[in-house]
Amino acid sequence: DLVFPSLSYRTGPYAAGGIPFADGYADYFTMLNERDGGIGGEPIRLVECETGYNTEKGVECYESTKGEGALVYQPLSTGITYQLIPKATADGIPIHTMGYGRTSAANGNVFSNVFNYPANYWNGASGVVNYLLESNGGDINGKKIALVYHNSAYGKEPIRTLEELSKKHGFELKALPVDHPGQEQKSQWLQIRRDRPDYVVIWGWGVMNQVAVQEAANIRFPMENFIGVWWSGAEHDVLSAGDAANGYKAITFHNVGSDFPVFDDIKKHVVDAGKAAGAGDQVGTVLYNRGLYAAMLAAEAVKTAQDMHGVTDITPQQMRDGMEALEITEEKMAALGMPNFGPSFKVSCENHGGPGLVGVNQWDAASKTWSLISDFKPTDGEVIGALVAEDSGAYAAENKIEPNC
Amino acid sequence: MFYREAGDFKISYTQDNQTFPIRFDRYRYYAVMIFAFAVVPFLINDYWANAIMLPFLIYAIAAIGLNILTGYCGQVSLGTGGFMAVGAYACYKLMTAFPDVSMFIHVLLAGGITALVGVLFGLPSLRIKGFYLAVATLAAQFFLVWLFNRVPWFYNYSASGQINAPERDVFGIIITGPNAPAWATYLFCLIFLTLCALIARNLTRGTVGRKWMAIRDMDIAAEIIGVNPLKAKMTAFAVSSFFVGISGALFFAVYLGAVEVGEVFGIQKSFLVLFMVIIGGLGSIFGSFAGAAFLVLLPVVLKVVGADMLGWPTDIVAHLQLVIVGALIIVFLIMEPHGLAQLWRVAKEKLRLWPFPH
Amino acid sequence: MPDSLLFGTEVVLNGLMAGVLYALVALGFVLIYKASGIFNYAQGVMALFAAMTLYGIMVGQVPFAHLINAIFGTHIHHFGWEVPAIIAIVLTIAVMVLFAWLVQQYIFRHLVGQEPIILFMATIGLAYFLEGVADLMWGSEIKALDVGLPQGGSFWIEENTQWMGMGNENFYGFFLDQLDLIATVIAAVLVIALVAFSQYTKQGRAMRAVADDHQAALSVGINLNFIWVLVWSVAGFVALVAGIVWGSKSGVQFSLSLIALKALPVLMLGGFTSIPGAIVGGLIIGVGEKLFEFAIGPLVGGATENWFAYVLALLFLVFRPQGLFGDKIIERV
Amino acid sequence: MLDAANTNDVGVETLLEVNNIEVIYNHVILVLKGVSLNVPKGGITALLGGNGAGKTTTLKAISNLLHSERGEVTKGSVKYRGTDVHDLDPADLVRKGVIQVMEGRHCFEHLTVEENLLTGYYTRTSGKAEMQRDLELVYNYFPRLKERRKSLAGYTSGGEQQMVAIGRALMANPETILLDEPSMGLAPQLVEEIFGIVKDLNEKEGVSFLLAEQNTNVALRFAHYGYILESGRVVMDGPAADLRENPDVKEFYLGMSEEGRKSFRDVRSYRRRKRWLS
Amino acid sequence: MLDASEGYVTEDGRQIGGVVMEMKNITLRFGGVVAIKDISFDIREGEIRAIIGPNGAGKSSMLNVISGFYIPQEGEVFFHGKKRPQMRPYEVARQGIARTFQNIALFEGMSVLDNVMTGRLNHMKSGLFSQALWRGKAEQEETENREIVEKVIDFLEIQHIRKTPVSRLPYGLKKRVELARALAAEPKLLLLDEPMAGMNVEEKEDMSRFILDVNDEFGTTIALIEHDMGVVMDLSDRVVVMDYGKKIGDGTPDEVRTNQDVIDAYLGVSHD
Ligand SMILES: Nc1ncnc2c1ncn2[C@@H]1O[C@H](COP(=O)(O)OP(=O)(O)OP(=O)(O)O)[C@@H](O)[C@H]1O
Ligand SMILES: Nc1ncnc2c1ncn2[C@@H]1O[C@H](COP(=O)(O)OP(=O)(O)OP(=O)(O)O)[C@@H](O)[C@H]1O
Ligand SMILES: CC(C)C[C@H](N)C(=O)O
Ligand SMILES: [Mg+2]
Ligand SMILES: [Mg+2]
Repeated sequence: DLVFPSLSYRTGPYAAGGIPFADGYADYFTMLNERDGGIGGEPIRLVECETGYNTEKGVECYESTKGEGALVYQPLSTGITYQLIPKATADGIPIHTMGYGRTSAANGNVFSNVFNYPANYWNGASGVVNYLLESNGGDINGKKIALVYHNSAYGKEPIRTLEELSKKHGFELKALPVDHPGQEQKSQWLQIRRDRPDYVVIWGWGVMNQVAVQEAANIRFPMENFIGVWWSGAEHDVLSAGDAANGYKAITFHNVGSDFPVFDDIKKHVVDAGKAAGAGDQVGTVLYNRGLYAAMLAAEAVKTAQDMHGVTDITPQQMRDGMEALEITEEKMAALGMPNFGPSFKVSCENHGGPGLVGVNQWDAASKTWSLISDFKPTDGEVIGALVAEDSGAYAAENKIEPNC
Repeated sequence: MFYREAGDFKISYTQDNQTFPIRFDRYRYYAVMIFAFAVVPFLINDYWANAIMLPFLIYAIAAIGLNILTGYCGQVSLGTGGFMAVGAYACYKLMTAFPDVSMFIHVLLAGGITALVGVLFGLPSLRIKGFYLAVATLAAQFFLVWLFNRVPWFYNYSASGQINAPERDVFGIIITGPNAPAWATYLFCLIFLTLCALIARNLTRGTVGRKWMAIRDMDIAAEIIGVNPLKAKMTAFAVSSFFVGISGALFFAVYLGAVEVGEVFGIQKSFLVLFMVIIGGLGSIFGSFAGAAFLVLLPVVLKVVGADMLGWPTDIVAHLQLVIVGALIIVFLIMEPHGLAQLWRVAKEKLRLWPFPH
Repeated sequence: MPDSLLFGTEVVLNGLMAGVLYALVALGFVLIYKASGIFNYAQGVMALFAAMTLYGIMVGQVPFAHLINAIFGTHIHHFGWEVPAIIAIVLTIAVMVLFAWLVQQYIFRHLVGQEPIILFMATIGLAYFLEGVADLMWGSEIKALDVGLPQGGSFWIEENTQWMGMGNENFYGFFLDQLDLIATVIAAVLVIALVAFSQYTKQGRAMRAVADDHQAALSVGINLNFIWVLVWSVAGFVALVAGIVWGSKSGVQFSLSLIALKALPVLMLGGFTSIPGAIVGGLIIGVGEKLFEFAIGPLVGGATENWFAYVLALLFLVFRPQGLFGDKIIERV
Repeated sequence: MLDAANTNDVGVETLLEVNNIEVIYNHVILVLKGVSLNVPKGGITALLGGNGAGKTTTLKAISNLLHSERGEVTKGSVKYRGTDVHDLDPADLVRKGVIQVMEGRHCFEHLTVEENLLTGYYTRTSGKAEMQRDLELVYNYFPRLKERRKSLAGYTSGGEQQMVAIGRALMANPETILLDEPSMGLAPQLVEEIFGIVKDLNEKEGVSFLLAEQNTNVALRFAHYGYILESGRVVMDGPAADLRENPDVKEFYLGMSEEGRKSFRDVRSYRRRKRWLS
Repeated sequence: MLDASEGYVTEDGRQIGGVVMEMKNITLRFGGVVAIKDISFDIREGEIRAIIGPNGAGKSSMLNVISGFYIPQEGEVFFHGKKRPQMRPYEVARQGIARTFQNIALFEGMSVLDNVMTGRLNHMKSGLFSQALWRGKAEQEETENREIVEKVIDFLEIQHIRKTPVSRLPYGLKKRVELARALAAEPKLLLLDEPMAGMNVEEKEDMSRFILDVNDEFGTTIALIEHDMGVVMDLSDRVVVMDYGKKIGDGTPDEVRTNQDVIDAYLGVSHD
């Protein structure tokens, strides 16, 4: 069988985000099992392990599942990812950190077993800036942008890119850290109220998101000018602020809503059959879709690997090869019942990061829905490429890693 | 009956001062040591090492450290996480600055540096006592974490602020990094734990230990009969932090390999180690082992039983795990407020009297 | 007025408000500590549990639905009714009283006379337990709590203070959150009521006696069980208030239990045993940390609030080891 | 052993009846090995015995305070007015009229002297005026307390604390008082005074006493009946007057020999002497 | 006899030496409470000096002043003829002053043996490192001091409870352990605060014997607070009487016994 560990977190401070993602990830595989009998005839076994967003538990989960022939890890935590990169590499198991984790892992030359397609944090940062450029007719010189970020490895990721971009485009960047868990942000928002930046970008997770949206509403910061990273753009992040959150934006690398044929299958084979991973009430939410998307990409990589190696019960090593040769096309997605769900792209040995296309979502408080307001657009490869090369180069030097390709 | 000490005579005070004055205990101790050093390394695999033994060994070191401060010297500290972070970052800086020096030295030095920091943050204990001190040590906890997060020098200017343990060795055997064999990491930590336990035992049975306990039990009386409170408390902070620093260094370098300070060495860690000490038994070295084992193993066992064997949803298992751990803590306290160590002592006393009830 | 002064004033005002919010949590700690010498680590989780229960009752959630569904394969979630906020609050209070009784009956009754650290440990066990139960009972996803408290900056204050800027373009009037203002009123009422209770009533005196010496209290006929159920109920009520206020701000979810960490420096500064101390401590901490972040934060990279509160409290303690208003530490031989 | 009730020459009714109780601490330490005693209504009963004989333990077993010290009554029964009070709350026992003054004072350190006294009034419901009156009564007995009424009890001297502890019990207007070493640490004239108060209360108000004392001399002077405890067993009992005359009691507990009181200087040998049981 | 500056000879023929400790015009206040009011007295080498007085008279406070725990607002303390600068209590202890406490201050969490061993702290010098390794000096020192402590334990007849945690001991034994702890320090001056409270006559006799023997065998100077007049009159060489913080009498037991002020304030009736 095909073993997919799911290092999920359904408890702890970040459960609200962990639950829908884990549900989506699990439900897609359940659907494949129910509908197709697995992938290429090989049944799928999902091994869920609760991490509580805690690195030690993550290690325990990794160690206890890797022996079962785990094909790919998707830990949904930057901390655990950093943990697993060396271990999994040594064990020859691939890791997929979709839109999180170590950005410079996009360099497949150094990080042979780590993949972060289709987009990473630096794409995200650049995507935000591009969007602002676009809405300002290409000129944001002299504009003030405040970055409210989670004071952790995760939150610090975009800073360097944004700094580079601010040099390039002449905007003024002000970074405001918020400590875990982020319940108290009065100081940061008073400062924003004083400084009156033109835009506020938020890089948050967990309760920090709700509080930020609420505080922004409190100081009546115009929501149109408030943009979150893709981890700050789920329904629960904005719901508690009510109408005041209307117009808040967040970037994304995949589509939203449940308007895709695949959801009919999910409903039929999973939810209605009583096999949903969670309560079944998350279907179609932003993070559910992201989990679903991650599962779909994994399943496609399995198919690729099966084709490459001519076996159905693939090994982690073969899975890695499959991921490296993964190609997602419009036709493929349409065939899966997910037309235009995400960008089409192709992974290569050098580039584990995918195309880095970034779209923008906007929240409509009246209908309580997110909708895509800007298509998936390319990001500043020049700046990002240089940064990736620099950071991965340092890692390679420190750990004496030979080029992989 | 089952547990004998009759016929076990001591003819000198030196003998009476032994760590295990009772022969039966002594043999059991030798057996455990032989098993741990000579048998386990051949059996151990990645899972046992990384998921169970390493955390157990390392937490046991931290628990011994905190037990010295809290259990023996009576100074409740919630800064353990912060001090572990000092050990980890000191070790990291040393490892990257002197790649050719043995890991053994690095870890010891990391402990030493932590001891200095510990003394610094221990100073307020001269005036502040009890729970006030406990809360005051949180200042150290939060400040240290903030500092390591804030000052890029500590994490060698890496983009994310994470630190990663590069590959290092002891006498050519790789100890850190992903290629370290399970048995080597296990033995490395075991050696440190053994050393720490021996030192702790020696200190606590001698003058230093008695000074600590005197301060703990009644600080005013202690001062009046001649204990210099400043010195006693500061040595406790130093020794305790030394151990905690070692555990932090091992935690980072050998166990996790990569660390994000706020997440790994946050306040939760301080609480966790404190729980270990209290559940195990304040003022007992054996208790530190028991507490660490209990809190490392219990969640794993519950997870294995609930999720793997019974196949319940992981979230329900995780919640039940909280419920059960919480309930067990309470039940233990009601049964025996002085921890597993005391439970063990009472059991021994009962065995000694067996089959008579008193 | 110059910018810095205006903004400084605004920071101070908001610091005061933040302080009140911390004090709301700290009050619960003080009550229990005062009455039993127990440092109740579970206070934060109690706030979470109370808020979750309130929400669950309001929307008619079936308790333990997830667990029931998992065991019996059913699909129940809601009763299908909604309960008005006021009634839900009353019901939640009843739940908290029941909780207090259970805690007394099954835990602290058996731990009478133990050392403080042991009692502290028991509350830690309780915190774990309650957290697990809360999640099992109501689920761990975020819940948007709305009991009808207004939110957002107060326009009125903003408009009526704009003149203070004296034409200063950058000044828009003082910002004060309505929710915070309401919290201030609630906190003031609570503090006055609680001070009166503990200082001037027979039960209050008994409560303080219990804190000093369990055995002696028993020996003069004070019913420890009753006293403890009483204070835990009141502390549960205080937790509910804190849960409502904080939950309205950030939704009801796990992190709510971490607000306890914000209350600790307040406690330490005000004194573990003083109800007015909780308020004064809260105000000092609130203003202190906000001002520090405002003035010094930018120079050192920000996010100083967490540790600064503790360092500030520590500095106070060095001069007054029992906090500002705490009971004297009696040193005699 | 003798049946104490029969030899009782004071009371008619037996208030408190302790029947062959056994107490174990920490599940393993057996301290009382079958103690029986009776406290008659209106009598002063003394419980005598050396250090560690188990006097305090007996009193705590009666007032149900053992629980918090991890002690347990494993055998026997305690009856008050004929009903079993074995698993009553200490508070309920106080309501029934039995109050204990604990060994080692146990004042509420952070309460003032006056507040300490008022806690004694906790179980009573007869209103403010009576409370004030009783308070005055206690201050009459212990004028020193009146001077220090506003001080925190934690700061008062050892003897003052002892007065607080006794005064506090008096405030409960009890029917029976279990007094554990009331004379400890008190100045001689105060010892006399306290026993005077005991006698007073006993005679005027009819309060019964069970009195654990080391100061055998005084105790036997005021008590009606006495029990002598050694290593957790009652080794001798009888009317106080008889005990006072018993030569063994005289020698070991009153420090008198044929020639009258010996000087403490002249006690040459301090080897343990004869014991009834050990 | 008393004012001979070179000491005096007691009735039973012991030679008492010069002044060891002299308190000069001590005044101690706690807020409004004056615990000690302008008191002066001295303690001579080798004598047993009693301090008596009603409850709350300030006796314990006086001992606390001697041990450096209370710092008097006024007055001076002379030790061996030299004025004592302000000192922390542990420094006072190092000068050879040991004591017991009125409300037993044993270290409840430790065994009797360990408690008594703490009495020898000031005689043990080995460093942290040597102790950590338990080699050389530390071990040897531990054994040497253990021998001395065992002597004290034998002397006070508490061998059988050597390893018992003190929290389990009855009151009277605790008092004896406390005395053992003080004796283990081999003090020059021993301060005893109500060592016989809560004991019956037999036990008091034992305790008296211990005190006398300590005084005899080691020549230890003893200051003693006690409420049992029999004990005080029999044991002590000289007695200070305090009342409401003031000194109302000072002299031999016989002098004090007949002092009318003392009878009024304290004794009530004249004791014999
Ligand atoms: N909490 C306890 N745990 C274990 N043993 C105890 C405990 N309390 C008392 N004991 C033991 O019980 C025995 C009787 O003690 P108890 O205090 O009743 O004696 P007592 O007659 O009151 O003596 P004293 O006159 O010294 O107060 C003693 O040997 C003591 O060691
Ligand atoms: N630290 C303190 N703070 C305030 N008052 C104190 C303090 N220490 C002692 N006192 C007061 O000083 C007075 C003398 O106390 P002290 O303990 O010296 O009396 P004592 O003579 O030893 O009495 P006793 O025989 O009852 O032990 C008492 O009134 C006491 O309340
Ligand atoms: C993985 C994501 C959900 C973001 C998360 N905060 C992290 O650790 O990176
Ligand atoms: Mg007793
Ligand atoms: Mg005194």
